[in-house]
Amino acid sequence: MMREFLTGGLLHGLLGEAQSSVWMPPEASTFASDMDPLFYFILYLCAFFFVLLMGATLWFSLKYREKTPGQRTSPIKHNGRLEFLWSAIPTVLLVVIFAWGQKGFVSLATPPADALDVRVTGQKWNWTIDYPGLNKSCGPTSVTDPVTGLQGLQTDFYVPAGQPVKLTISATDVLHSFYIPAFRLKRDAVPDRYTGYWFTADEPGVYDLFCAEYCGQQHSEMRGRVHVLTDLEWRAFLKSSRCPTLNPDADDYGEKLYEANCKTCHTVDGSPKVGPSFKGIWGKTESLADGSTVVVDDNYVRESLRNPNAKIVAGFAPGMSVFDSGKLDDRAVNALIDFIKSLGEGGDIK
Amino acid sequence: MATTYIRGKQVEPEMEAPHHDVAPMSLYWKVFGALLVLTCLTVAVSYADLGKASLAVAMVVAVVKSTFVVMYFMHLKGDDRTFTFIFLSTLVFVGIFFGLTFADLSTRDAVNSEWGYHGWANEKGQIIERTAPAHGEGGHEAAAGHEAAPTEGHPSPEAAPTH
Amino acid sequence: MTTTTAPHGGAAPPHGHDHDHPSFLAHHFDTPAQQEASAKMGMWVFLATEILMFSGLFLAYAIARWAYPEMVLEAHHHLSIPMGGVNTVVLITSSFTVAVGVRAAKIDNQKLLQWMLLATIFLAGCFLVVKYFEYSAKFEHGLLPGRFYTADYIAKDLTVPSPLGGPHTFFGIYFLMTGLHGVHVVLGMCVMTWIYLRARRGEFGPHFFTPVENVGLYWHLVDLVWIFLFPLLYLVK
Amino acid sequence: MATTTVEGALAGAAHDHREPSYIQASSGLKAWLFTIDHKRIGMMYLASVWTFFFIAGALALLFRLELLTPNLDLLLHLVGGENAAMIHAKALDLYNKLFTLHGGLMVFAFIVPSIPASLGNFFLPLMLGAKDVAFPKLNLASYYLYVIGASVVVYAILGAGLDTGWTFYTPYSTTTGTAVTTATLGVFIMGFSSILTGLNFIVTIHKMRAPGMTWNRMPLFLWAIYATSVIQILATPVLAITLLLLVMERTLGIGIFDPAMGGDPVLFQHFFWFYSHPAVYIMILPAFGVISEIIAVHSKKHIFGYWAIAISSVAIAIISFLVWGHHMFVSGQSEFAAVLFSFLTFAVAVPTAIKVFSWVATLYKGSISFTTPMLYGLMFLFTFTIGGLTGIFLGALAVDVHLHDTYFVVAHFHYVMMGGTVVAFLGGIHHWWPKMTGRMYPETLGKICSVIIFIGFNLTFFPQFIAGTQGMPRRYATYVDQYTIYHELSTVGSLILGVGLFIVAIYLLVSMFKGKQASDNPWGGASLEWATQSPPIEHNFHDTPHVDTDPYNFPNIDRSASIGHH
Repeated sequence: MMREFLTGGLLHGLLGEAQSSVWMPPEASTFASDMDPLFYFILYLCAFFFVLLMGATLWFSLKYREKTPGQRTSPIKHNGRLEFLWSAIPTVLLVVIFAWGQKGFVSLATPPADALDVRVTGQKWNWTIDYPGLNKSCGPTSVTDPVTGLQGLQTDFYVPAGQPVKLTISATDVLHSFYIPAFRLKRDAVPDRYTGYWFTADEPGVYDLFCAEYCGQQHSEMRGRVHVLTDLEWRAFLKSSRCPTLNPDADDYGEKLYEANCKTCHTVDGSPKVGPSFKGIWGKTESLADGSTVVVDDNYVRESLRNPNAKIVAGFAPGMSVFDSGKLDDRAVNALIDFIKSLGEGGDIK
Repeated sequence: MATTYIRGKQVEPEMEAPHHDVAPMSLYWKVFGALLVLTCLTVAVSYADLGKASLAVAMVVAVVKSTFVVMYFMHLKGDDRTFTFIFLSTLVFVGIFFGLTFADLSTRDAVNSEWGYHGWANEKGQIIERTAPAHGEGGHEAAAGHEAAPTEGHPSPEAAPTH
Repeated sequence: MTTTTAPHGGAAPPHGHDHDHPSFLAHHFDTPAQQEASAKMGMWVFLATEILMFSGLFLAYAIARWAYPEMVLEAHHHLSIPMGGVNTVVLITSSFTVAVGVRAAKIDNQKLLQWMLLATIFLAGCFLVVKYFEYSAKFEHGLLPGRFYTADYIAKDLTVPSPLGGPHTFFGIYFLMTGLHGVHVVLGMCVMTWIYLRARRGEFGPHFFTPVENVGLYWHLVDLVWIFLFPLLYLVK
Repeated sequence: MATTTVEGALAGAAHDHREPSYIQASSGLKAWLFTIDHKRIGMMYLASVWTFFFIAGALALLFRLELLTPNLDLLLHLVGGENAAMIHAKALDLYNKLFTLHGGLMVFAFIVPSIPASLGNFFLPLMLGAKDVAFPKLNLASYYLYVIGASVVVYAILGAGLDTGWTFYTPYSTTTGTAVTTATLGVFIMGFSSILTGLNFIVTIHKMRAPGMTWNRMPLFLWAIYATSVIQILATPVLAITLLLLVMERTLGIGIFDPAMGGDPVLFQHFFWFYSHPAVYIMILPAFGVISEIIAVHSKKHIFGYWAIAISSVAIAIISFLVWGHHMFVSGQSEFAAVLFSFLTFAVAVPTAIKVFSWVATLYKGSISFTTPMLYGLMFLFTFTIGGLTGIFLGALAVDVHLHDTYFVVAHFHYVMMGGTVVAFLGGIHHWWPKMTGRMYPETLGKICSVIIFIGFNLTFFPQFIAGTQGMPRRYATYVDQYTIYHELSTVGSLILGVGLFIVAIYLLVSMFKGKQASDNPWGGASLEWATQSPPIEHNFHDTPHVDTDPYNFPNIDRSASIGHH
């Protein structure tokens, strides 16, 4: 009871519940239920001081407004005691807020031993989530984006309720940030480096997943859904065929690679998007931005993956991310080339 | 030059022409000689294989040389104290810049070695096995010989597992 | 114009306020001493900004050394210590000559002042010539910064960025530091030539030598940066 | 010529023979463009700074209108393209360029030079009792550096466009095809203008004070400008080297920030924020100075806690260099550094709190006249306090994990920047308008506009706090429709705010020519600038005033019941 009261919980309980939906999204993780009391504690503290200060300003303004010109005013210059009080009290309160804030933050970095290991990789404009132990990999699936009405890519992230999950986040090209408002958690995805946090989702449901670090053109559409599953649903998910891992031997390996990496910028129906369409591109002589031409063959595709800005097709802007051998090994590149070949030859179809 | 008095208190003493004490030529020669000697010293020391200490020695010599230049050639010695204050406070801010940046860089592995890992991917994109820096020295002195070298903890000795 | 009051205010100042206005005193300053003190303080504040700018590069060097100690130690063998040493001596001598020049201005020895300024400009020129040879040696061996790093016996080929933490980082920082320092040497030479021309017209003397002193201060700072740059890049093992 | 004491000058200035003011001293475009008179340079800065404010402000209105609906409905029509996907992609690019232009221009071209360069340039020598700044030619050079730098940035953004945000984070800024190099060159040049202005002010304050004006007889506006100049001197060079490294990274690929070449993007954030956090104090400290002047003069009462306010300005200037890490709590920085920066961030909050409490205490037992500047002063107390208090949420580590890079941050810095600096700038302009132009602004219209701006401002940015806590991320062109209500309120508010600011600009311009004649000291101010003609003569004072009281000794302070001692 005491702890509840001390952490503003009682206050939060009395007032908070009523407007928890006004300020905060639903609390869906243990970290959220730790963090919200601190948020409300700061909120009520600031509201109290703000009302005090604005009340004083309003009252002084009205009481001491200039009634007669040349009206005498008090010669008070300073008051040592008052000035000490209004320096010491804020300092003490701020130190309390600091101590409470850092406790929750540091605990994020020490996951329990039995946490489910999940690897998150952000690349230009979608997330890929791998479950190393469970042979599952939830890549971006194409879906009609409810906001823009266009074909977009969204990732579905499945998480068991009540079980700690350890996220190890990285990126392949630029900075992204894996942000789930309902869990109150976010951490930047930094290329060639691992960052991360752990959480326990305790409210089954479907929540939003955003990218919170500006990453270019479709930063605002790098969205996803987080599905917190009950035990029953989680076991069903493990057995289901959803989120298959990319199986290099399968014949549609090339197509799966295309969907995971190329689909956001290159279409297969002939219409150019951020980059040229792959339909009928194989063997076609493309005119480049610098006037020269190149025949689309193995070497051109391989070079465009390893060093994208080398030969850019006329009319398209540079900015494609680098797919070095770490992201797409030679086998993956060959599968991708086979897939492009299968989209029609000879460049006869515009 | 008349001096300005307000109610008997002299205001802005430096308002009247400061007398320029011209240092003897011999002082300049001595400082010049000292600088040359120190340069030869630091080059000679670099050939002796001191390993880790070579940085510290080089920095000490550089600081001594720069104090000579600043005190005598730039006349900071006999000059208005505000210039010395400006010079030293700049070095303090350079120290802050170094210290707090290294506070982050050198403690990345402190809490969780895998996430804090300052892993550098190699050509094939895997995080290469990165041994802790051989002699774990942190940043060196700032541009012009500031005294407090920022001290940082050693990054965790064991290397992170490769993936 | 100057307004000075007798010790107890009130009384008329001892002499008219429009005493002969020395040619070099700007209209908004009250006394030459105030003008000199202001100019010198302005110069010292400017030196503070220079120190802070170079500190950014020294931090980049420190971080490269901290992250890749082997790379820095191995890569800096390609820098020729003799050339660096000669440059250090050249800069220290030029510092000496400009200091003597300032002293000459104070004791109204116009001849010595002009010779010293010329000597400093000449030594700065030598510094740049030595640096030209150093740079051309680097260009030949392909020890260039970043993606232009083609020194074949270290990196394989250009398409794949040279191995992580490869020497390209060290040479990137080397060229940045010495390059920015070189730019400051050139700027120093230009300003000193302008001061030399004014000295030939006899503008400077014991009562007015602030421009010479400020150019001297700037030049000493350029020398200071090199005093730190030389051991860090060339010598330290 | 006997020296006139301050009281003498106050009483005598109004009626003796009127020398031609600095405006009438010489006319013609050449006389203005090549002037070295700090007052003219201040006015030219005021004109250029406000032009950039309205350019960047108009663009903010454009994408505020765009954000009215979750999808890119407005921008889709402005952009051509073959098919829906291509049009959508181009519209997203345009949105990114718009918010980068808004951020870049506002930060570098408007708010950093706003108060110090215009009001600071104009009033620093006047308040010091000096004839001009220490290096007038350098002052003109810094104005031209500012104009050249700003036009290079505008050229870069209007030409190839810039879509990295004003923060230029790598590796995006080193891989994108847009005009990053040109824009950084522009900002690099503007940085020099900032350094030179700071240098000029520091030397002027140290060396050119009127006889008798010791440090505790200096107006608090000058203390704030002094603290700002110290930050400008110590922080801007690091921005110069950061931009140089960024350009070298883009062109030569030296690999300090590029992870594939062995660099670390978080390192760029350290370099960048070492300048940019002190830069936000460059933006707010002059506003504190203006507010100290306005509240003291318009409540005709000695400022409460002179030394507390003066020293807290310098304290903020120093501590502001220790706290930059709070921009990077979730960026992959080490936990140790995050905790260290969070603690230091709370240290910088205390001096700001002391200032706000001292201003409110100044109102106590004063004689408050609700002129337009005073309305802006009181509005500042309201909006800046909200801005300051919301900073505490972002300083607490656990809360920042949720709120970082959301609209909560957008609302926080708009409450501090616009609610703080722009409101104080408007207050300062109205407060000193009679002295600058010799004419009065229309009082009633001024009051009405300040209320419109107050309502418009709060309606625009308060809903964004709630959007932020609900999880709406920053820099989003399209958003999920649960945030629509907040964006609708915010867009309506931004239109009201736009109208209010536009009317202010119009009536100020008109009042420069048609406003009624202003007396030399309309508000009964006691600092030196009120002791000379309005508009002031070319070399400021007939004869150098000497000072023997502090600048807040208003005539109607009741000294008989002297409770407070000196």
